[in-house]
Amino acid sequence: MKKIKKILVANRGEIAVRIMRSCRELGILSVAVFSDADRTAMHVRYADEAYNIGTAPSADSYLNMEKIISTAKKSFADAIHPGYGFLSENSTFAKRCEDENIIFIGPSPFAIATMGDKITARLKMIEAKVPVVPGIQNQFKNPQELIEAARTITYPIMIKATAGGGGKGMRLVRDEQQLLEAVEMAKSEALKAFANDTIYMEKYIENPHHIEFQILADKYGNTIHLFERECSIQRRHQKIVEETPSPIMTSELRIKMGETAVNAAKAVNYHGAGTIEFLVDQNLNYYFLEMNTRLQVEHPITERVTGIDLVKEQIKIAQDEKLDITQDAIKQNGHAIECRIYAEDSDNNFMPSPGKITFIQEPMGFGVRCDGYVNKGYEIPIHYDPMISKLIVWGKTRNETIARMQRALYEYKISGIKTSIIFLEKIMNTPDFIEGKYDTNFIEKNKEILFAKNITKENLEELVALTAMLDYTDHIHKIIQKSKAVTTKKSRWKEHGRRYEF
Amino acid sequence: MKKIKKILVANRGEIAVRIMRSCRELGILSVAVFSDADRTAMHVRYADEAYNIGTAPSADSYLNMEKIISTAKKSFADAIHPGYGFLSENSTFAKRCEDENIIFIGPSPFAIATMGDKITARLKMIEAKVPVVPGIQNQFKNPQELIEAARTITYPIMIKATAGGGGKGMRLVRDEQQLLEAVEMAKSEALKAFANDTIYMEKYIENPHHIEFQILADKYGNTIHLFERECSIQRRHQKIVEETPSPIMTSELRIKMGETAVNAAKAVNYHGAGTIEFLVDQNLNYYFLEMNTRLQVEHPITERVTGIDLVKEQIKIAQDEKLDITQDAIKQNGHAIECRIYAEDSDNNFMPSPGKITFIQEPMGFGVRCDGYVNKGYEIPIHYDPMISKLIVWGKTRNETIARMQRALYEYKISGIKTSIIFLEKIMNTPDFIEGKYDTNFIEKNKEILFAKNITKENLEELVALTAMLDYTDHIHKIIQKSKAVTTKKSRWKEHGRRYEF
Amino acid sequence: MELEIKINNRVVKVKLLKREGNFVKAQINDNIYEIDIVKICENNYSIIHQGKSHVIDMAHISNTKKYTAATYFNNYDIEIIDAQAKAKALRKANNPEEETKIITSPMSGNIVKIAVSPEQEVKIGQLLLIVEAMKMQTEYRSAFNSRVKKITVQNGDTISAGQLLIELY
Amino acid sequence: MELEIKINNRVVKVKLLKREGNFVKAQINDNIYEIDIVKICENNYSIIHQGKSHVIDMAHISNTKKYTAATYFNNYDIEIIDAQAKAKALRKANNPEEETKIITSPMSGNIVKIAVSPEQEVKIGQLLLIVEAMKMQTEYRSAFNSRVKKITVQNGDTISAGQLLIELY
Repeated sequence: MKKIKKILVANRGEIAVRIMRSCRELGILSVAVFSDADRTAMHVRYADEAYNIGTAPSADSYLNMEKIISTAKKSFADAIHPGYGFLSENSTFAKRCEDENIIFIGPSPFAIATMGDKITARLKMIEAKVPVVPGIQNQFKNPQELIEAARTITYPIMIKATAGGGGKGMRLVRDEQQLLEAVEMAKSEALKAFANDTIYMEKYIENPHHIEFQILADKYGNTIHLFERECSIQRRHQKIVEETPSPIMTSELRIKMGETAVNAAKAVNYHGAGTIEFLVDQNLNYYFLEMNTRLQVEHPITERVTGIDLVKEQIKIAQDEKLDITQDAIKQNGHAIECRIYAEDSDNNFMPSPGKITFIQEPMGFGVRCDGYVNKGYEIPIHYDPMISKLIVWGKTRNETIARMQRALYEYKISGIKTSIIFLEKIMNTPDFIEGKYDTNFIEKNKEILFAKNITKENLEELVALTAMLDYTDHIHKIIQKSKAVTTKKSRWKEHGRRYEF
Repeated sequence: MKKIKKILVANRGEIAVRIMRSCRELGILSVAVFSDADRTAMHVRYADEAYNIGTAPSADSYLNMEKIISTAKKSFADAIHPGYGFLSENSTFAKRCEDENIIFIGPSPFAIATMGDKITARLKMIEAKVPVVPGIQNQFKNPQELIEAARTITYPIMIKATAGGGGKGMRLVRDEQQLLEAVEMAKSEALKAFANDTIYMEKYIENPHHIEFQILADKYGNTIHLFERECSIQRRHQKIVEETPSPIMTSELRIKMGETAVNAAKAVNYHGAGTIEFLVDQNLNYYFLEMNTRLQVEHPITERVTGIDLVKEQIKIAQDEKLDITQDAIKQNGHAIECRIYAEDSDNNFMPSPGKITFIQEPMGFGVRCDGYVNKGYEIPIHYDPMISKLIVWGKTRNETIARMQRALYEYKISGIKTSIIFLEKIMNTPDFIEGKYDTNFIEKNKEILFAKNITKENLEELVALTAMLDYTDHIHKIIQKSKAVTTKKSRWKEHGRRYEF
Repeated sequence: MELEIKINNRVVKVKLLKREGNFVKAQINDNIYEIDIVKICENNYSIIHQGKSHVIDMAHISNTKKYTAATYFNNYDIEIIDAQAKAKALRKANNPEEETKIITSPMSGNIVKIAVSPEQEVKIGQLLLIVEAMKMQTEYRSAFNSRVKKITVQNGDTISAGQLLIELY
Repeated sequence: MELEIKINNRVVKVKLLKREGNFVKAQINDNIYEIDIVKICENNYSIIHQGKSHVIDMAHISNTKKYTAATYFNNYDIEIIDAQAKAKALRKANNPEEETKIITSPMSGNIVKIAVSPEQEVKIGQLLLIVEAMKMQTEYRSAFNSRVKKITVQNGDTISAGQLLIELY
């Protein structure tokens, strides 16, 4: 059994910081890597050591395997944690680590490769008697083959990148006319994101639930699941709100799906933390969608209801420890919801909103966890993911959790950029969400509520105008003052009692 | 059954904000009151409404009953939450609320008065067969009576204010020579803090554990306890670290003390949230110390292991609801520790350190709750308590909790004032604490570790000197620049690539 | 002291009547306001008005006359209207198409594709270029039937918010 | 460029050799340092030195030449020593008692008791006055056998940190 002493975190943003937190709690040193765009980022400051690995574009830095491996060697890191995204599901990278005698904190290159290629994964799952969505797993050689394959599945059809994840390289096609253009777009995105433009197509299940199971497995064949996460609320095929337990889950279905998830993981001799994603239709039939062979963005809601620190478990498994948790000992305690805070304009087709944070106030108090990485003055780079933080809230009941999330979102203030906070508040106030009656069609179905223009309370608008005037005149006043006396130090606002008459 | 719609919070600081958070989760409007010194404080901004109630000294504002009651009426608040400190254990105030038909969120005036007067409380407890510390409950008419009473108890003796709490009005006396001066000091402090200078004396139990039980009782006689809190780590007779479960607690003792605590509460027909404090000696004998008829500073550790929001329970009880929790249904889930962040100089006899916060970074992540109220730019008033925040950490085991607390304290940065953060880090690294072998003598016993001069790591000192030089020269440089061009907006630090040669 | 302020799509006249320490009396259109206002830190104001507590965040965008303001419940776009702004608005009103036939970037990002060339005819809805930011590609399409006058960026360029990309005739 | 800097009880000579963007080369006493330093926000610096990441907080106290600095593990008192500071130190060295026989307040607070009167004899350890701040009373006692020269505060006064309270002969 090896004891890991230093971990290089091959990632950035909130997940890099989150991993380093667990390292620190385990007494393990952490090494940050950063691109030119990230010198001032929090993970660089949080780590014990930090090394520049290249220019801003990911391909030159966070996806640069050789640079990352040489940095691990230079800093004497004995393990690499890939986080999610970037190299986390790259079997070549996992193999390179193995070859260099660096522990890759994740599953084997075989498991990554098998599950990472959607076509191989489907075959493996069918073999293991795990239900899958009807679809075509061939590699398509020409447009005609594509069109014919689509006809046999019947529309609507979902085009997916075999190396995909996070909604990239995905396109919904409702009729044959859209097919070729959609495939081209999906391929182009997939190539950019995963350096692999192979795609496949599946029957599109109308308005399913998107429910996933968290898996933990050690290297001795012990495999357990940590219950489900309901991830049906998505915009642009990307999750924005997740919760556990799922409002539609029954005890019987949970046991059945949990067993299926464990079998799916065992089919590839999985070890580490992983997630089996399922589509669940209106009749509670479920289908294997994919396995994410890494930590999931929404892992904290599972941590909160089970009490288990998943990053610590990943590290313990990586250093050949046996799982010390049994399936029976894990309980779902209370309810947890995660809201993802994106730097984006929800009212404008969720367009990204990079820029400089001029003010930030993060929510706190009982039952609130906020995993972010931006601070006042931080300039969010255009090069990476728009997710700037995750707000995870726990309550004894689902109702208490929703009320607490509303409270936490009320407290959360970020200015200088547009964020999803107000949109998330609207989701939390949507009757369908409050009643737990929603599926992946939620945003479309509730668009009138979610994209309604905000209604100004009372005469708040005029108070805002007055504040703007005061700020503006004080600003002008300050410039004038400065030109008179350079060394003046007093803040205009602190001179209580100073009199102005107009 | 009345439904509370609006609550006036007759307090300030972190506890006012904490109460308002639960109000918001319950859909109840909150009203803040503030002194002249607190216009910029967080509770004023967090509340739905805010009213000035007087000048900075507490006697004129936060202790001004009539002003607070008239503000409640003016704002149509149907209830008042007193928090802790200030008017929270003032039976006259509770009675005034009752008379004015405003719900006082706390126990009856009778329960407050009975438990608030230490002498009456002792008699009541003896009657209810609750074990008490040997002591004298007479009111002392003259010095001679005092000296003789002390002789019958035998030294060491603890002098306490009958109306006391929070360590104020307390003095330890080891021999007769110190007695009269100590009594005078205790009286003076008690008068200031509680407007009541009655004192009493007790046998001082050498190095006891200070363990308390959280009580919840509704108005229908249902009384439960929410387990213990270990509060033995104190400086200046004030708690600084609390944890639950207590490292010395056994299942049998927990059941016994829990039953005693419930009986103590029932003896005064208690309703609401309250705390029974016990002294526990080296042989696990326990004695009733006092009852705090209010929310306790350290209530969040109980919230964390039981999942119960105590402020919500207080409000539900106050509006005549029945407890919906039974004793059997409550479980202690994992372990929680609270560290109190004081604005004080731990290396200089814990002298208060008021001043302006120039930078603050609060800890976050899994298992961390930070209940504070200060922000960057906030000037901590000299008039009120030096506690500026509470850091509450949870883990599956005590060891994980300590490691997580160390990590959270590492993340916690406050500058501009001195705080207890570094002192708390030292406590978390003291072998006695880590092994759970400590009592109220902990700080004295470990003073060599706790008050050791910090050892500078590596050549960090020289890096700090270099940073100071750069900051200083840039500052000078900026002043010169400003005098040249007033409207220059670029920050010197953002001009990457600008070249300086010396 | 008096100023016109545009808030979202509405213009209000704000007249400061009195200012003494935190206390401000002002007239906004026909309403009189007496408020207690303090600046908590850069951008962040606490206001008490008739007992109600409000927090208003007031962040500059691009220049000192434009703000985005946020309360706990809403966002506002604000512009201070001075003589210069009035003149600009007037010019725009007289010549409505002057400023609309240019394509500017609403956000910073990288140009990943330019789908037209100078002098090319374009139709409403036709793809002009694709910008990538934060791993998302956004397509900019023409709002006019027109012709490309000038393309001011190249493939691979990093652009900032508000930057001119394409001019149409 | 060269400066003397007092850090805790030690004085170091800092010589800037080169500065280019984030990169700084400097000599401190006999050691050469090459660091990557950026200011994250007011007070807060991130430094990378030989791969190690440090965060240093650099807060001014009372004037621009004095700082309290904090790293994650330690606090430091810092003073920039220029000609003025050197002269002051020299004067103090020549006349060691000059500045020690005054009682100043280490913190702000309220005077709740003055226990001595002008010209009164005081002994070492004798109570001079009591200051209250944040609900805690602190007793100031004499460090000398001396006599009270002047009391510059009154009962009930609000005092600030560093304020002169009592002078002794």
